[in-house]
Amino acid sequence: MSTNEPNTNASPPGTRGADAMQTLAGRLSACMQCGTCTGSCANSESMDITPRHLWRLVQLGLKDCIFDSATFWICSSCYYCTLRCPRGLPLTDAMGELKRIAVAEGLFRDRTSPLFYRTFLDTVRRYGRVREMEVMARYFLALRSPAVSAGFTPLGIKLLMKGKIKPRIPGMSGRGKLGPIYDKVREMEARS
Amino acid sequence: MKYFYYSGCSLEGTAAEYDTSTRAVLRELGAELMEIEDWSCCGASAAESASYLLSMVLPARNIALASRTGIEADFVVPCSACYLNLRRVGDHVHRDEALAQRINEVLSEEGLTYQKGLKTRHLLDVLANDFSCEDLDERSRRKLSGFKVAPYYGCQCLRPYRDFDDPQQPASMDPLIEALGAQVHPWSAGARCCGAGLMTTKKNVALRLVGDILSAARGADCIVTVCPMCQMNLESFQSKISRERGEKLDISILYLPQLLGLAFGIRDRELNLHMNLALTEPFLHKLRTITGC
Amino acid sequence: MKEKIGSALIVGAGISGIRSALDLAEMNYHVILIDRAPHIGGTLRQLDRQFPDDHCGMCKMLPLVDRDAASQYCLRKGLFHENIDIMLSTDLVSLEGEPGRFQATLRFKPSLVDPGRCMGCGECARVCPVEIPDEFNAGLTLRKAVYLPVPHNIPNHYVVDEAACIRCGECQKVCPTEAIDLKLESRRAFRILVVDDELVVRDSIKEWLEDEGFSVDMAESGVEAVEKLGKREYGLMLLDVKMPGMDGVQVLKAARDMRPELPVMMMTAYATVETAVEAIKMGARDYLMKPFDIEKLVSIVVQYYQDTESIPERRVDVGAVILAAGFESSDAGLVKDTYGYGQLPNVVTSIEFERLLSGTGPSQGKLLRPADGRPAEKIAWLQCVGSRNLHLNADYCSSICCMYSIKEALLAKKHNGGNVDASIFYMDMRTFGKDFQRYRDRAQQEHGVKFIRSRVHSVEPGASNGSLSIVYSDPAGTVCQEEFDMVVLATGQKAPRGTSALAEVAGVELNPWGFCRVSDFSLTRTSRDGVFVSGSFSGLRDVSESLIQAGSASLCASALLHSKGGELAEVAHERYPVREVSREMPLTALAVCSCGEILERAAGLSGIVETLQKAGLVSEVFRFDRLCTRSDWEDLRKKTESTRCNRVLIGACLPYVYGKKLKELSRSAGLATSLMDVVDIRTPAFPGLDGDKRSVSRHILTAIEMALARLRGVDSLSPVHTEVIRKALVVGGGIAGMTAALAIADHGFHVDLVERSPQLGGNLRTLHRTIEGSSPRDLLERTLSRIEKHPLLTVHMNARVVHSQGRVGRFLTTLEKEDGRGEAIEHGVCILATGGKEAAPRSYCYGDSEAIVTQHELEGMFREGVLDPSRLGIVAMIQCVDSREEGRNYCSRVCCVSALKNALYLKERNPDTDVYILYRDMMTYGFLETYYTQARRAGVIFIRYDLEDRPAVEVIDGRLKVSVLDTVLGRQIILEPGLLVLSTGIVPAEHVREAEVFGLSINEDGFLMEAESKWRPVDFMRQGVFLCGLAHSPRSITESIAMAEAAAQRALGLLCRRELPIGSTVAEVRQSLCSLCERCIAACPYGARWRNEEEDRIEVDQPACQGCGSCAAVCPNGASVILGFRDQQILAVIDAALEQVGG
Amino acid sequence: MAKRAMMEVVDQDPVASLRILFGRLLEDAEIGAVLVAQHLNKGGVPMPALVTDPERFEYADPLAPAFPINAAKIVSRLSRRPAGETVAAVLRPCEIRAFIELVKLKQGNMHDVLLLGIDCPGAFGNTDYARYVEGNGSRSSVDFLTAAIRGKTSTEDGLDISPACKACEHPVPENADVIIGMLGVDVKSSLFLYAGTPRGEELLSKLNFSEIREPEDRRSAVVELLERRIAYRDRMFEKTTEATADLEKLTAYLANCVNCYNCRVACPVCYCKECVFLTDVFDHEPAQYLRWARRKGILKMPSDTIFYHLTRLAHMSTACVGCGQCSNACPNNIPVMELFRTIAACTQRAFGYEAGRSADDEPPLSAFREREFSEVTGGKD
Repeated sequence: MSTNEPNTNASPPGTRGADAMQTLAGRLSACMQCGTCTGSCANSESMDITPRHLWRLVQLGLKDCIFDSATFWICSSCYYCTLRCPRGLPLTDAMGELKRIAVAEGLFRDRTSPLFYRTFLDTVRRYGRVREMEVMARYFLALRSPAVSAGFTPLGIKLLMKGKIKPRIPGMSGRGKLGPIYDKVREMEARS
Repeated sequence: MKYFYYSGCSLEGTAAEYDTSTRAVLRELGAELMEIEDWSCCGASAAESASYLLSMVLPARNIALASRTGIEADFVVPCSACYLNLRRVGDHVHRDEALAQRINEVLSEEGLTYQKGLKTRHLLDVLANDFSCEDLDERSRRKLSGFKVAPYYGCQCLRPYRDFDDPQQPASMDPLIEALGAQVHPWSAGARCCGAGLMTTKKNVALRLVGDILSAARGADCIVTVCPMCQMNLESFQSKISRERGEKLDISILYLPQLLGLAFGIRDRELNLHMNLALTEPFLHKLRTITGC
Repeated sequence: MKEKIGSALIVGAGISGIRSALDLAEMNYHVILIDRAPHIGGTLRQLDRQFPDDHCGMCKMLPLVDRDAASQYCLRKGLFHENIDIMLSTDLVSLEGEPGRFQATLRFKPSLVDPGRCMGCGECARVCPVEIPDEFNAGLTLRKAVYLPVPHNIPNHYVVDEAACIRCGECQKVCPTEAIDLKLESRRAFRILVVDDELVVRDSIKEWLEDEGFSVDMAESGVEAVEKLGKREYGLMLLDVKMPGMDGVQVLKAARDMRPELPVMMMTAYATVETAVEAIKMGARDYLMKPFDIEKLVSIVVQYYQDTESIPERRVDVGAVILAAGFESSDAGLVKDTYGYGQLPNVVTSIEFERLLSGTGPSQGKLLRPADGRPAEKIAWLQCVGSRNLHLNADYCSSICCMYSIKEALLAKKHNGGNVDASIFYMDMRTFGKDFQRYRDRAQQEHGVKFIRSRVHSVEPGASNGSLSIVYSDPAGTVCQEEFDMVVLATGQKAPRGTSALAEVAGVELNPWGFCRVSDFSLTRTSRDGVFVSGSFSGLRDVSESLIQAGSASLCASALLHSKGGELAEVAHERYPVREVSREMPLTALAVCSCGEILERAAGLSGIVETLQKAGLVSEVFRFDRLCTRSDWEDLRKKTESTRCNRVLIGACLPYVYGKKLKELSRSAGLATSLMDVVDIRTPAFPGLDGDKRSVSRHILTAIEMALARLRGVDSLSPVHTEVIRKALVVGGGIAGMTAALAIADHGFHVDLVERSPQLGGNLRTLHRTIEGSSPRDLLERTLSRIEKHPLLTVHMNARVVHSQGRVGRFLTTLEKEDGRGEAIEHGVCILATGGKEAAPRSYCYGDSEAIVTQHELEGMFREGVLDPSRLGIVAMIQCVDSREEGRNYCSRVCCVSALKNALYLKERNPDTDVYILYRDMMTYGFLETYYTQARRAGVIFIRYDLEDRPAVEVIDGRLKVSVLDTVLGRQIILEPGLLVLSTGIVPAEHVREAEVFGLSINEDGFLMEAESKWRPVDFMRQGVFLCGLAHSPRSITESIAMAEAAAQRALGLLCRRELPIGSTVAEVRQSLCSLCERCIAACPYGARWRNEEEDRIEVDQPACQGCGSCAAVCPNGASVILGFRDQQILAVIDAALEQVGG
Repeated sequence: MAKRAMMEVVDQDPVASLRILFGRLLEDAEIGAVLVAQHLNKGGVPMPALVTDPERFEYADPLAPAFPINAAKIVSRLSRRPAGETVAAVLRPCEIRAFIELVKLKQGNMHDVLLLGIDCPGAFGNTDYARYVEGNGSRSSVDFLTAAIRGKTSTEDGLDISPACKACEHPVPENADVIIGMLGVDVKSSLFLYAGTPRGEELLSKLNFSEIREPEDRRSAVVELLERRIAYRDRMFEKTTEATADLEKLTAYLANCVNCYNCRVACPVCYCKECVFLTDVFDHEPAQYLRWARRKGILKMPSDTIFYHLTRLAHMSTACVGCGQCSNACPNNIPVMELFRTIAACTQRAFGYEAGRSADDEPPLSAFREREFSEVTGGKD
């Protein structure tokens, strides 16, 4: 199948090998585009394409269009669509799946979200637990966007004053303790 | 009653008052909390975007730690995001046998084994179902009469798992609030989304959601929450939103155990109300007339 | 009484049950019709109008032959038939034995009001202090605790709602006939044990239940409960799941050991529901969720109390059973959280909306918002509420909601000065029935109903007071917000409560959605031999489909009864001797019932009787205290045996009750029934009508005088009967024709089966397999071999009907054989099954490439094995080719299923084949929806197109290119399929000739036109001629078979008689007055009149005449006369109404 | 083929010219017979006569202001069964309209009849016509005609056309096969003939008329006449409605009725073979009369008068063409026509029906409609 935009690298489901996109399309194949997800979505107004549109793209395997969009990054995991989908499809999980594929394949235009997640996980790897202050600092540093971090400055100050941000290292015994686990996961995923 | 207590990272940091008040209230109610030695982050929403397996292994590690003790007790989790992550492991493993093996292959690095069996429960579930209203009534040293409380549930303690309440019209907090002598604010925003992590990554999207919730709460004395993320989102940007919307939307935001603690007469050393970012003067005034100080 | 050969039990008295009952009763089988509700009519009792004519018309189901055997009034009000025993508030509790010889046990739930005594005066309701929502008006109005379940029923008895009743005893005190007994003692004797560790819970339950008159004991722990169970008898235990120490489950286990018969009800919080469900598996009856809804708790407890009361059981022997238990509207409460049902008063269900539109509804038919009584001017319908929803185990379509929503929208548009704005939110508009598509188009184009393709997820309060706000995403993806005055939820079907219990009792299997499972190629055969299903119990369907299925069920039941009884029940029409009185002076005997002392006191009945005697209007008087008692009735019977009078008038209450009794009286007195009548003299003396004695007395006198005047003028001549030629002609040898022919022949009547082509089988020959996986070829072979062997079947191949004359019961039809030879066939009935075929495509380059085929051709390729699914690559299918647009503006109903079937087959053979289905609305009605889901799951890709942007097909160098606009994405998609399959739909056969020969009409699409689309789907206006199969409209094999069975059933209703009885109310022509203007011919709705050219006179086909009186109304010459309604007689009645002897 | 034609008038005498035309019908147009009003005794009332001899039109006078009988019934009698030949009937518009009603009731047939309609300026009642002719033997049909088509129907001695004609809004026989037009035409020099149907067109061609345009003044003459008549009619409706507003008034209105049933006999659309009022239905028991009398203390005899008129209204008002023969036939001058027309206007409006308009309209009640009279049913159908 092709669209009238010939540059698409999409191929019809069922002809490719074990591909994450294809698995996802399979999980969503029962979708009948009723639009309940879009109607339920608290954030659909902020999305460039609606969830219904997104699932249609997934069904048709139009990967470019999917990852051109920021829609799945705007999902706040409220699970309303999952709850209300008359077909009982795991839509919120599918949003997560798309995030994962985007990160894995580097398919994102706006790097704020992936960056934040990566920063977060690095902290976890290092300390086992999250140090919010460090996550934020590293995240804003990585973002290199003073405008965004400035938006959070008043909050940071407020939190400091309330004694909520402490320089204390989270209490897991042994730094980098989760390293082996991370490595093992990576190793296993590379295997499959 | 004994529970494994998984506080999660937030309660060690920005949500310390949630942690202390939870511990105090459960203690008052006669529950015993067991710490999980060496617990680690559940992965939050970040792990999912990196690796599915990692998003399963991180919470599973904590369950494995608890089951190593050989004690059979439920997990009680105050943070909704942590609750969902922990809860999900059991569900996914239930549906996919191979997953358990893969998880254990990873966990064997630490000599840990994940086993099915331990039940993960949200703090609200425990408060609403393991104790009767009579228990609460008995422990209340003062009635919060005259307070109109808007119960805010957020998303992930209700959805997608319908463990203890209706996922769209939740009501489990109502009897608790009423048992304290307070009144429930009638609204339909209790299960709406606060924007969660988008507050960091897509701030404008989240601010709109929070604004709608605050607006729906008008007429209430305070909103109570059961999730650090919700609490933070609701309390942190009130003046900004009020400015943008051109209406006064500031309102006190408390954690549910803090509210319980106020009725139980728990000392502020444990309630840590001073750590809350949004407590309005009228609220505090009303509170003083009840506590008499 | 006639001897009844064979008897059938029908469970459920909705329209399907009624249809089956009437079918069997017309064949003179004895029918027991039961319903658990205290009324008949099922859902239709609440519905005033049905699509497509937006009218009722249920009465059109009443028998057309032997009309006098049944009631002749509105069927929504009640039904009487001499062969049907109706038992209400009755359940089937066991069914034992073999097909043809079942023993059924029926349990009657007694009402606290004795229906034998209640006259419906309403005094009880007047004094009752309780007011609760009325189910009849779907809760939109209030009723008392003692009430009429259906306000318009005839006869109508009050019942007590035991759950609502507060046992104040007021009604019992005022009842004039002592019909009410509240049985307070037996309630007190019902002891309930409440077990809960929380004092508040125990106390409040105790308080509620004691208020209800029950005795309550409490236990605060499991241990205490067990202790108490050991000491005392209990009727019910309410048991908390979660208690410290011995928990609910443990108590339950102990109780099961100690008192296995004790019903136990679990009480649980949301969190322990799973445990409660476990408890049910261990023997608990049900569970209640905390916090309690008092009303629900009480009503459940009352239910248990009623169950354990000593309930009269009746064992009946029946040959066959038909389950017609109906459906239940999907609980809108399930979706209350999103649609606000129950919280927002202006959100109503479709049934509630029907009540709002009804003249007998809460606002007398004005369309007002329930919340504030303001006119509803902007209304939204939300489709698929409770249907097509996997969350609710509802992977099915409820089949009728699309159509009823359009109907409701159209009805609404007639209200509020025509200012109603109607929007229907839908996913697929399923207009798959005959003429449905045009109905929809008219709604859209002529009446401006808006159709919005979007599934709404929630309804919220709107900006202005009472308004509702809907947020939806339109097909282009824009999220829209719109405000409405009212939202109607098109709630779908759900298996009715107690289905699984009924299925267990009846021994039938259910399908995965809880409805009755049916066998292959049948809509009515269940998994148990001799037990059939009809109506929505096997899935929701509209009226006409339900009636077709009901006909099929009664045919199957009758075939079984016939095979077991040896011979078909034969109507030896009652020919008891009656006195010839036409030459006698009319002398009337009057029997009056004084209802104890009441009529004497209220109206001075003896004075009235004296007046009448003095005026010489009555010759003899019989007085009774209570004619409703057996002894008084026997007395009357004896008296009439010896009277010299030749007319009998009975003055009593409830005249409708006397239908059957009058027949009895007629036989014993030797007087024709038409010479007897019953007049209601009781109602004028009802309390609360505030009449003084004088005016009550005048009312009664007038009523009697009018009845006397009518009786005096009655024609006492008995009408002529027509002899029936007991043979059938079936035209068309497809599956419908063959099925109908076999069904009739199996009942012992000769059948001539005429087929135009050289072989039988029709479309069955070209089909590969059904979507369910059965083989049409096997069916064909089975059927052919039965036809070959059947001694009563004559098959005429290569033959056509060319001429027919005669009328119902006696036809003479000429066949033309292949060689031009003619053959005349005599027959009493005729069934047309002339069929249809796949339409030849006219578009999408059909014929330009071998790779473009029709669905039928594709099936042919499968059958021949010439297609290799593993090498196909891409297959595209286009639905609605040349159809559902003018030219052929109807849905062919089978094409979507064919496409799914073939797509699934391709996917099954090679999952790597890419299958695209280009569709407009997927018409997968009923349980076919699940195949749609399956196809989606299997990876078939569905692309919806609009008529404005239909797919384009090109053949370029032998290669196919299909481009189509994806409406969700808003962009063109280009496919290069190896095979393009066109779903072209069905066109009727060339049957203009047959229609002409039998004087039938053809609709604009060429299908034969039935008598009435809703209520008489297999009849023609021409009596004695029936239709089935594709000749009527497109349908599946199974549906064609069911329809053929229904048509055969109707035909057998005539064939089973030696002669056709004529109703006592029938038209006649006074030839001396007739000017031959033929206005009566045009006016007769039954085609029962014609001009006899040879003798130049107008004739009445009396067996076909239904006595409606249209001819008499239209005839200015007074030449058309309805027997029983002659001018003189009516004038005399009017005179009697206006003047009074001595008055 | 000619649709419109002008016929020269000889000697300024349109009647004489028409006689010539009728003769030509028999000779040139394959017409078997002509039905036309003729003076049978000289100076008397012209009566319909069936003429087959072209020489025997000498007393034919279809333009005389006399209307002793509505010939629709006669045409129906001529056409109930095929006669083998075509009859041309020269009729007034109300006669044609009545005939069309009878055709719908299968009492006649259009196939074998050719309808020649004449523009109708109105006619006197029977007694007035006698006075008109007797009063001055020299007054001819042509004199009346020339005055009447200019709008003057009354004479100096106080005679005027009948109320039915004054209230008639169908002076032009639009549904005839051939219309003989006089309105807006100088009848002393020519008559305007035009075809209303293809058969009429065929006839005009056979007679070798050539096509012309419609006379200029015709349209305005028709409109003007209609305005006058409709105004009269509406006043009449108003007056009659008031005079029959309740049962008491109606009783007074019909008080002079002697149950002679002449109105029914004269009525062109009353087609019953035997009237129900002559049957045993109204053959009451003597005691019955006494019971009725006792109820009100007084009973008009013969009884059933109101019932009779109401029955006729019920049966025939939807077919009433307003020809006025009922009033013409009444020995006691009861304004029967006024009553019938007033009621007919209501009943015909109720069914959206106009009696005599077209043979293709279905008569009320013979077509069953599910939705009608919503004002009666309260909108609930």
